[in-house]
Formats: sequence, C-alpha cells, structure tokens
Amino acid sequence: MARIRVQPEDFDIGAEFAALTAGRSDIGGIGCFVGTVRSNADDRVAAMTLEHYPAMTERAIAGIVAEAERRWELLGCTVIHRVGRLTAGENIVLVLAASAHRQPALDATAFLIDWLKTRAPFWKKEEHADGGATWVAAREADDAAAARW
Amino acid sequence: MARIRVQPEDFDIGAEFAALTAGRSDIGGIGCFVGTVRSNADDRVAAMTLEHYPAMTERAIAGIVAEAERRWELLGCTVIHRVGRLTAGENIVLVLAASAHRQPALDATAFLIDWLKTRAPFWKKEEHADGGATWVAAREADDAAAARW
Amino acid sequence: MADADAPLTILYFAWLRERTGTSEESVTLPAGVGTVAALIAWLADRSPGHASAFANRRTVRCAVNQEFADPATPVGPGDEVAFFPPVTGG
Amino acid sequence: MADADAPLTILYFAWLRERTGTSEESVTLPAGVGTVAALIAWLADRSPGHASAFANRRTVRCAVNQEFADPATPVGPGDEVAFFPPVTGG
Repeated sequence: MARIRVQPEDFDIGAEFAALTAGRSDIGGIGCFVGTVRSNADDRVAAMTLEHYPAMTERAIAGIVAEAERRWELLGCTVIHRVGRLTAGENIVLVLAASAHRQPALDATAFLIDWLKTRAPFWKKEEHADGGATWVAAREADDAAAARW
Repeated sequence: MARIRVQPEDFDIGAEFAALTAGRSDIGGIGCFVGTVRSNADDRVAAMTLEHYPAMTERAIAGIVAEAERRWELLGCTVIHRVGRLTAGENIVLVLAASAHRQPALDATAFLIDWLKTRAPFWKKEEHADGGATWVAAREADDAAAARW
Repeated sequence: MADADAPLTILYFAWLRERTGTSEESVTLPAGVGTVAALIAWLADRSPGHASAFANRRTVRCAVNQEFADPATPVGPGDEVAFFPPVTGG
Repeated sequence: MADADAPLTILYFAWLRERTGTSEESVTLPAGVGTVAALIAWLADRSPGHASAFANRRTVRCAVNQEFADPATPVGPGDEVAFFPPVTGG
C-alpha cells in the first residue's frame, strides 16, 4: 500500500499528505522529509541532473519501504524521487510515513531518507556556476547515518 | 523569522511548505511532522477539544523554537497548533524545520514536537463514542522523549 | 511595579477550571503568602471545588506571569498566576 | 534459464558510463569468468575507457539482475549486470 514514484515532474506535497490520510482516522502522526537542490554560497550549484537505473529503482525503493514496514507499525508510506535536470531550489525527494503515534512516524521518515541516500540507485551530477559539472561523491556521513539503523 | 500560529482553522500543508521555501536555494532539506486526531479501535474518540492559555501559548512556542534554533542551524521554522473542537482525522499540529542538510532538519522537527507536547500550554479533552469526555493524561513516554534532548 | 495592595489574577485551565468552577478570579493576598506553594495552600481553602482541584498537588502545574513556575517561585501583587494539569498538546 | 551461449547485458551509470563511453553493451563471457570480480577484470581490458572506469575498483558498485551484488556474486549467461559509483540520491 505504499506509494512509490520515480518521475521528472515536481510533486504536490499537500496533495500527497491528503492522499495518504484521506478518509482515515487511525493515523495519529505523519512524518515527512523533503529534499531540495541546495545552492551553497562557496560552491554555487546552478542545477543538477539525477540519473537512475530505471529497471532497478522502484524495486530498490520498495525494498527499503518494506524494511521500514517491518521495523515500525506504519499506516501508510509515500516515497517520490525526481530524476532528470533540477535547478537550485527545486524539490528532489519526498518521504511520508504515517503511524498511530509520532515516534514511529518520525523514526521511519528518518530511516527511509537515510536508506534512500545509500541504497537506491540514483546519481547526482552538479552543474556549477563556472560551467563545470561534477558527479557528487558519496558521503561517509551518509553511510554512517544509514548504518545506525 | 519562525512562523508561529495558534488558531482554530485547519492549515494548508502545501502552502506552509511553499511559504517556508519560497525564493530560497540555501535549503537542502525540510523536516515535517503533522499530528492528527486519532480514533483508535478499542476506545473510539469521536472528537477532542483543545484548550490553551492564550496569553502564554505563543510565547511558550517561541521559546521552544528559539531553543531549536540555538541547537541546530535552521533556515526557517513553522509551528501551527490548532485549538477548539476537532473531530477524528483532523489535523492538530504542524511542525516544519528547514536546514542546509537533512539531519538538523529531522532532528529539529523531532525536538520541536517532543517539546511542544511537554512544554506548551495545551490540554486535550477527548469525547468518546459513548458520550463521555475525559481530559487526556500526560504520558510518561512524552516526558522521556522530551528529556532526551 | 504593582502597588502592594494590587490583586493577583488567578487562572484555571482544563480540569482545574472545571473543579474550581471558574476560569479566572482576582484575589488579594494575606500577609505571609509569598510563593506558589503558599498560594496553593491558601486557595485550597476557598471552596470545596478549590480543595478538590488542589487535592493532588503532584498533578498541578503552574505558571507565573506566563512562565512555568515551581512551588518555590515568588508571587506578589499584580502577578498573573495560572494553574493547570500537565500539558497534553502536540 | 538462459542457455549457455546467451550474452550478458552490461549497464554503466554516471561516470562509469562517461568513461566507458557506453550505457549498455552485450557481451558473451569466455570460459572461467563466473563472478563479478572476474567480469570486472575481463571488462577492464576491453578499451582504455573501460580500463579507466574500473581503475579504482573500490569506487565501483555493482548490481546483478537489479539486486546489489559484491565481487563474489556469480554472473552467467542472460544476466543483467550494472556498474555504477556509490549512490548519491535522496
């Protein structure tokens, strides 16, 4: 019952919350994370392109969601990840996790984004203001965050 | 620069995200929590009334937000808490915390809702399907969650 | 600074409001009542409803001038003192 | 089960795609190439681009039939084997 989508288009955060909770009164809390394209001051990122492995991506995300559902009592879950070229300030990823109580909703949200960062086949190439473009290197901090769980 | 509101009306989650991030490209992640009125199976809650201490509420929330801003590098923060009578399935509270990175955004979100539950002057009275109404007792688990920080 | 005869405003919320039968009252403190703890002991004698509201003091929380307070917090003329159960928002 | 002569499909993503100059190629394995590690060693000899892509094997990740794999994972005829850098989504 999880909603999983990989798409070039933006997502509508309010509509995704509404779809997750529509007609339900067993939910007590919804955790959410939205990742966006950040253009920091010292190394200006004008845009990035997200490449993925289409035959594998949704399967990998479904596996991550199944793991979250095994660990926490979730009443619904949404993961939307954009691909293609995204400019600074645009949304990249949406994670929603609903539960009867706040703690599982918040924990599952953090788990889902940590594992998406380290276990789903996406790669970011950043375009810099000087015209160069570089593949983003995986961060050890992300591996450490994912390994906590 | 935090947005704090205490109001009887519902909030528009998508609009609050948009207001927090509009025109910005320094944000890398937004954490969010939405609390809703839960009607569980064994003790059906038809509705609840949220009472608060108007002269103190916004000040108390501002103090909690200031503490979050002291602990994490936040780029924006929104807390909206509803008051009055709310029926099962309705939204109660919205927390948003934006940061350059996901970890501070998620941690600040969890902190804000934990402290709102234990340090902001709101009281819930639940109406049960049998016609009775009872004041919700504070949960030790909430105190423990708030004391983690 | 409020003058020495200024009344205190007392506010009650949730079941303390229900048990005392009032959401707000104005009181003038007798000599010797200078802390939250002393104020509670004095208020509890005002009516059976007040006595019931303050019967189990471990379940009563307090704010003085919109800041959380404890039994030792001083109270005086002109203050706004609120009594309520542990909070349950969020 | 694919027959013994069926080719493998090799996919490259991100900078492995750029260095090899291809996103997809079909190869027929020689005898003795039965694991991811052996496949990498064999692929690295196909062109200078391939050699560059696999130069630092610690930075290369792999999936066999859309599941993450490691150097010891078996590969065989009909499999889809993908090579890519550590993932950076989210």
